Amino acid sequence: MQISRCRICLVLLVVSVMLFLPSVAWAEEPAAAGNATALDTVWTLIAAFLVFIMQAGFAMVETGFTQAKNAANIVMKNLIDFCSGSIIYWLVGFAIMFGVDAGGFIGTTGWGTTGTFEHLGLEIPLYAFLIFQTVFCATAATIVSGAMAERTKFVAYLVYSIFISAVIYPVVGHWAWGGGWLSQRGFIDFAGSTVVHSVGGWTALVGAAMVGPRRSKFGPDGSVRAIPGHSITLGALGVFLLWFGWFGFNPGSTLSGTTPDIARIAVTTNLAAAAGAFGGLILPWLRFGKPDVSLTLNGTLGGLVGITAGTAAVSPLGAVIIGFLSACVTALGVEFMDKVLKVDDPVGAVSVHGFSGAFGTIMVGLFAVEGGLFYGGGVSLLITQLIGVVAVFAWTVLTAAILFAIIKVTVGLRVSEEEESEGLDIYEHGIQAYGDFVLRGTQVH
Amino acid sequence: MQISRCRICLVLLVVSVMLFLPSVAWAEEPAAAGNATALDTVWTLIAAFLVFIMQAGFAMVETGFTQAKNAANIVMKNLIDFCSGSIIYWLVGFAIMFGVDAGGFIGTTGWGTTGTFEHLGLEIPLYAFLIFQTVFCATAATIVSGAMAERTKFVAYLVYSIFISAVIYPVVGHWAWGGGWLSQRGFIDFAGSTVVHSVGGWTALVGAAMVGPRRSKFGPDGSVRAIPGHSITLGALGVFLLWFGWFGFNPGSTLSGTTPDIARIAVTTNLAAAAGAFGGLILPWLRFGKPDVSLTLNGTLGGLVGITAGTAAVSPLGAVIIGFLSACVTALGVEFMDKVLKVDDPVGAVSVHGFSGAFGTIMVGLFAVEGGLFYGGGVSLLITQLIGVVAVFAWTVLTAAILFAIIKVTVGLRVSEEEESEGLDIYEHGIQAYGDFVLRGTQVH
Amino acid sequence: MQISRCRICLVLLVVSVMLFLPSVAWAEEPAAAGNATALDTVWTLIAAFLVFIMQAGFAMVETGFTQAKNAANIVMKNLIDFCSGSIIYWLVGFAIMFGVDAGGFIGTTGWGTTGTFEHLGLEIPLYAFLIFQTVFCATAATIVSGAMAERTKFVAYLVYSIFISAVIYPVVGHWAWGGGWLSQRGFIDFAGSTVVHSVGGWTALVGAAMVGPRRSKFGPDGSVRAIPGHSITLGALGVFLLWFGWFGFNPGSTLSGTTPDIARIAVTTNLAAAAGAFGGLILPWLRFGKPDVSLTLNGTLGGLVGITAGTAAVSPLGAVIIGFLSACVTALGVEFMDKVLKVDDPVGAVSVHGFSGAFGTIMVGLFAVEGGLFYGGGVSLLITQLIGVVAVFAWTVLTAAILFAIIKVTVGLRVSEEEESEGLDIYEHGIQAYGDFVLRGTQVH
Amino acid sequence: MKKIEAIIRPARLEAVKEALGKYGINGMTVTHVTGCGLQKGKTEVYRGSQYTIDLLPKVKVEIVVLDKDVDEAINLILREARTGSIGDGKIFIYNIENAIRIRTGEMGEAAI
Amino acid sequence: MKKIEAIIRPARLEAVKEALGKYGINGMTVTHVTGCGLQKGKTEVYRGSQYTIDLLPKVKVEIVVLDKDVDEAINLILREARTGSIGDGKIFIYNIENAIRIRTGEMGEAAI
Amino acid sequence: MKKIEAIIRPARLEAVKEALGKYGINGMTVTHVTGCGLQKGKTEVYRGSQYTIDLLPKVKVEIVVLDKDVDEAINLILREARTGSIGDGKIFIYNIENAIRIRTGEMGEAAI
Ligand SMILES: Nc1ncnc2c1ncn2[C@@H]1O[C@H](COP(=O)(O)OP(=O)(O)O)[C@@H](O)[C@H]1O
Ligand SMILES: Nc1ncnc2c1ncn2[C@@H]1O[C@H](COP(=O)(O)OP(=O)(O)O)[C@@H](O)[C@H]1O
Ligand SMILES: Nc1ncnc2c1ncn2[C@@H]1O[C@H](COP(=O)(O)OP(=O)(O)O)[C@@H](O)[C@H]1O
Repeated sequence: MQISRCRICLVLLVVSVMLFLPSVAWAEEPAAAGNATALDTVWTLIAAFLVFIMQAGFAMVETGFTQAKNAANIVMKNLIDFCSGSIIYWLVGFAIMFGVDAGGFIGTTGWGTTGTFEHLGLEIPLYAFLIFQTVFCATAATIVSGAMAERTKFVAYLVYSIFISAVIYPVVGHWAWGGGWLSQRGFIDFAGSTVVHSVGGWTALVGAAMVGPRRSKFGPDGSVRAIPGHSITLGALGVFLLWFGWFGFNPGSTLSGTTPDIARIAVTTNLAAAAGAFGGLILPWLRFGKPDVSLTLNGTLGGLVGITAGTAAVSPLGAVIIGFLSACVTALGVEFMDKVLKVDDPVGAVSVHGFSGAFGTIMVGLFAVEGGLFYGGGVSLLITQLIGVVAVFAWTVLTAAILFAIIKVTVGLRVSEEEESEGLDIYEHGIQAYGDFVLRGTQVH
Repeated sequence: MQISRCRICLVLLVVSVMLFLPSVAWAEEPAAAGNATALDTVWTLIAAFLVFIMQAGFAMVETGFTQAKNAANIVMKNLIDFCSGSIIYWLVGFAIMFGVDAGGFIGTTGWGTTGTFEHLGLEIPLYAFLIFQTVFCATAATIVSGAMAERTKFVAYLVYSIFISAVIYPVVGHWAWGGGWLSQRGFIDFAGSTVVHSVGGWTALVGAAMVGPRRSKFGPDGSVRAIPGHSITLGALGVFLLWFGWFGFNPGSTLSGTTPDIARIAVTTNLAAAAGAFGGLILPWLRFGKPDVSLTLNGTLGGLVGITAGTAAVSPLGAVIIGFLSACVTALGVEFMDKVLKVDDPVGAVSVHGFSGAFGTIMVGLFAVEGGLFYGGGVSLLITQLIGVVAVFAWTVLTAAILFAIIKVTVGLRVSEEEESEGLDIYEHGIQAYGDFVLRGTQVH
Repeated sequence: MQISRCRICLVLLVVSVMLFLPSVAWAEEPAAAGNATALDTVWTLIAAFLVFIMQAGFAMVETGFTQAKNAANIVMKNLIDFCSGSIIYWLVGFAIMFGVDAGGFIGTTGWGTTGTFEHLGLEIPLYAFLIFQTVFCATAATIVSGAMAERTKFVAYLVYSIFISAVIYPVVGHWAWGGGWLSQRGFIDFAGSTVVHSVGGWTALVGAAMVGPRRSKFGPDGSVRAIPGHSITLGALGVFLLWFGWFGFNPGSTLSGTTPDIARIAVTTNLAAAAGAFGGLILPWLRFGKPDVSLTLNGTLGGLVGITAGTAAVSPLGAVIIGFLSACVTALGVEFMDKVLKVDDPVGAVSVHGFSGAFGTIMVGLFAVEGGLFYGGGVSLLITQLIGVVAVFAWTVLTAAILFAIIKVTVGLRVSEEEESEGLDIYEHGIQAYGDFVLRGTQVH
Repeated sequence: MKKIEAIIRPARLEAVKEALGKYGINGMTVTHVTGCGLQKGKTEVYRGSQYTIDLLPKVKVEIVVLDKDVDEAINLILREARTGSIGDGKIFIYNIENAIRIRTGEMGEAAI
Repeated sequence: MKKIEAIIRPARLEAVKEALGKYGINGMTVTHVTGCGLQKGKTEVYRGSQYTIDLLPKVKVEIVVLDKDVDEAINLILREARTGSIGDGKIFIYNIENAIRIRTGEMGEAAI
Repeated sequence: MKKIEAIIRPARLEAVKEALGKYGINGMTVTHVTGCGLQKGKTEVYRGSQYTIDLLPKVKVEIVVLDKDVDEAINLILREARTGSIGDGKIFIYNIENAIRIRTGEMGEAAI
């Protein structure tokens, strides 16, 4: 009886344990894991939203740094490249970037973002991953509009934006982030100094070179003429919006809100941007005698682009150094483009995204706390970084050249001389961006 | 003894279980549940903040699309409708919308957002729910300022904004979201294509019709004259800000960050906006020969408004279709307003929010993966959607007409001819929005 | 046997419990705790990002409220103070503010944000705390640029911005939030009406007084001349961005996303801002006959500044009252500065941040639900609040006076008369902010 | 050849342009100016301080016409630009010594 | 009747306007222009490239006055607009054949 | 003394200024104006409604020169401002009664 009492006790106990444990072990354990996944999802989505607002930042920087007569055309291009990118990336680009790998070069499954992406081992929903990757793709695409501003046909730009989102960017993305050969080699580009920014920057370089300079940019003797932008205020607003968005770009690239890394990434991002502003402030100040507002703004962006590769790998001090030097690269790059390459890039997109992106990616080989040369990691990472930078440069320049060449012979790349002189807004869109203001007309300097 | 040992064992075990389980079952289980609630709260709040920034978006679109002489007046109206709405909704509107239901028509308890709202079964704090609903209410209210811009008295607008936030919107909200008759009928308007946007849009229609067109809008022969806006750049910035805010508007309407639905909602929202831009790009391009910047911007918004009802119910492909068609509705709506109704809506608010909102709500009846006609769900959902759209139209038009009629005979609705001609900024506020710029004066076309 | 069976049962049960509990008690419990910390981290970071965008808000308000000829200079100052602040605060300010306390006055450890900050008892990563505190510091710093706008040398401002971020602000921060004497006394300044805003506001007062008024501000007879800003639109955009950022500033100051308080804080913040707009609308309307747009915008900010101290301590109704009265303080403060103090503050920074910040801090002594005079808490809290306000005023005015005096005799504080007349943009930066627009030239009223 | 310089209200520009166009005068140059005269400026309050906007927006229309067209052009402008309230503006008549069409180099009456 | 056209520094406009007003001349038309002359432009560097801002902001004040007021008006302008540095501007005097007040149709001296 | 008033295309301003400068004419006043004439405006569609932009941006260059420089100045302007398409603009010549340099009070030819 005692035993039987004992039995009853046992049964009761087992039952009681059963009653609690299910809600603990089978429901509760998943509850915590589920919460972690939910938090990762929320983090990734919010980061994606922040990256989205970078589109507004790009639009404001690019329009602010160019002339009033082309303002509507530029914001239109910025809007449309995001829209075509969103749709094309969902249909094609995502599959190329994250489909099942073929030869380390390209993804081959999941067209229309359907089918299984189990090989990615995602915790967060596929759609959260998709939207985050979409806004990244659109960032690469929109970089180009600034470099080709004030002379490129709208329809040509529309065609371009489809192809960069469908092929040029996704292939590079596959190499580095989609399980391709670069990721297998240990290439570190945490949030895309090279994968996103250099791809945009090099495409911008090719595009700007192939469309040719604005007619008033270079004198007959090759002298460089300044064509100041129409709103420094909007340009500065754009830089603030971009910086804001970068807090999604870099910390969000963990795809996880449950890792404490996000805090350090936010700090390195912020310090690099701040140091970048000083790079863009001080270097031109020393060289030309005055603090140049537009180069300080560019330098800030250069610092952000430069830290993007190593944001999770370097120390705060490393971030300051990388940010500062990247901005110097940007500022020198602007002069290099104008005075040496003679390629007209109205907003400095090639310098900010191309040069500083490549530079920042290489710097990871020096400053990575784990594996960087300065931290005793030897040169192997550095070499890997160089390989990555060169490979992406080669791929991008090649494909972009083909793309723009085809556009040139089909729909045409450049507007007419009259259109350029009187403004793309009125010719391409039948509108004046600032209809109530008296403008200085179309100046040729 | 063995038995007693057994007993001791049992006691120990029970105690040990008791020791663990409290911290597991009573503390830990709430910990995970508490975390889930906390995450839902954080999500809802951040979404509310994102929806808030839509106010800036509206202000920029509306001022950018209208004339420089009225710019200060418009941003002022945008600011003040949000402020009066915030206070009135907290005092009155929330109770009408979410108080204990009376007859399926109206809420009747909780004035001043006090008392119990237990019938809502909220997990998140009441105040999180309140702020989220407040910014929604303010969205409906602010839509109207654009349609009545450039000729409506400031004080009239102030009075209007109080009543839409106190009564017109909350009643509709109660029907659809507060347990009223529409929600009981199975009406699907996830984030408010009809509840928020159409309410704003139909009120805008009534307001714009009753205040009459701007003096220079229609020729004596009824011909339509274009009155271009003063800053396409700010208009575009506004669209980007609205799109950004929509990532709070739609995904946030889950009121839960722990559901994976938020990712899909973000994707459908984004795709519909992108497709909307193409709708606004292509249709006018085909009809008028050039890509119209302002209609592309409107189309983007039309796509966003259109998807808002079905964002959680349709597939990404459905979102693309709805977005594209909604934008076409917007673009055609703008012409319809001008050429058929002869109602002057300077920024296209009625078309974007009224027409596309209604259209998008109806589309749910076709495209909802569960219950939509195209997915074999029959016509019952479609009919419910139609009933909802018509009912909200009828209520809104009726109450708005009464409201504006009363305003007209009391404080007056419209500014004097001289004031309209020289600008509301200087007459109503004693200020010029752009004091340092030479303007083209006040043009009559 | 029965007993042994019983034993086996027991052993099984213990084992089974052991099997589950580890994953419940030792792993699961931390999992939930870890999730809570992760959520707190995410919340703090997102709040920091929102506070960051306030920099854009400040830039837009300050440039919008001043003349076009100085627009580039102002956005440049706004950018650079954030950048120098970010770096200096990381190197020096954070240690002074949060290092181990010395005498209740100053922190003394952790230079370069290194070493242990265990005494803070932070759950979230140190870097999350750092970035949040950095953007707060930068807010205090950037307030000053508006008050000293249109006449202060760029290099002087650069020097100033270093010292406020290194010393002036961190010491006050230590007093109130870093374990210093004010926090020990029970001083309530939840998110920084005094610690952040008044520090900025009083420094602005000293700076504006020491640099002297703009040459055209006061007539020879001491009469006050209006110098309207160049873009009300951008000013309004700035206010919306600031309000948006305030949703990080106040709710984020919990440093915790797992407390339901964040929802109530969001509501009190929003209501106070809305009521503030009405204060800035109604008071000048009554006094001068027209609703003044710029004072309404200022009033909105005044309401936000005023609620910041008590946002977690007062009821929604209390928030409305504080917000409204704070805005009245702002509006009267603007006149007081112009007409009594004769200190030229182009954007109203001293009134918004100094006066309303102090006022709002004192109001906590009346309206705090726990401890406030109106809720039966007696006068002790009120006295503490007054002590805090006075102490911070004294410290800030003293150190700011020394700082600006040193700047004056070294690099110089003020630009030349010619430079002021023709614009700082062209003289200090070699640029015109709006190169394509015909401006009204440099008007002296 | 005479130059007719009309300072008018911005809101009347379109009507003036149309009326002249109908009469056959299509060439003109338009400048956005500000002006003062009998028309009182507005005294407004900005942030608590009074200020006066005494230079009001006007449009200056310059038309170079043959002597024979002067009277009719003036009449048309008077008709279309008049509202009857103070601030309607002025017309000034100048003599012109010569006119040249840049495109062709034509001089005198042929250039107009 | 003469037209006095004064190109002055923007910063001197208010003083000129006030002085003329005190003397009884209230009517004028103001245009924001740019000009160059002896005053050196500024050579600045934008993004590493030099550019010259040689058209500096000026204000053109046009006043149509009776012949008898010309001298005094010129004196007032000279007094108020002069700073003594290069770039103070010029005054040009034109003959006016007729003036008409649009509001009333008054002609000649009555119109001013 | 004559005033040469040239209405030209904005894009030609720089060339005209340079050519005149080389010849020794440095003083000029520039106004951003709009104009119409033979040059057709553009009919555009904004939000589905047609509108005409018939006032096109031009630049008005005013140069007061000594009588002896008039012809050469005109020639230089004709050379630099001409593109051959409709809309190149006009040159109008006015007589000037007097010119005064505000800085010094110099009158007549010395003032230019
Ligand atoms: N003496 C003048 N010289 C040049 N412009 C004048 C003169 N008087 C008036 N104007 C111009 O004519 C405009 C209208 O003149 P005003 O005296 O206000 O009204 P009205 O012509 O109807 O009597 C002024 O704003 C100014 O631009
Ligand atoms: N020959 C001219 N024709 C027309 N405007 C002139 C002429 N010379 C000077 N100006 C105008 O007068 C302004 C001042 O002339 P400038 O020669 O620089 O200084 P100053 O008159 O003090 O010698 C110029 O910016 C220009 O607007
Ligand atoms: N009769 C006129 N009076 C004043 N300005 C004129 C006149 N005719 C033309 N203009 C100015 O000259 C510009 C060019 O004239 P237009 O007739 O279009 O071309 P073109 O001179 O090449 O024949 C116009 O935009 C206008 O500013």
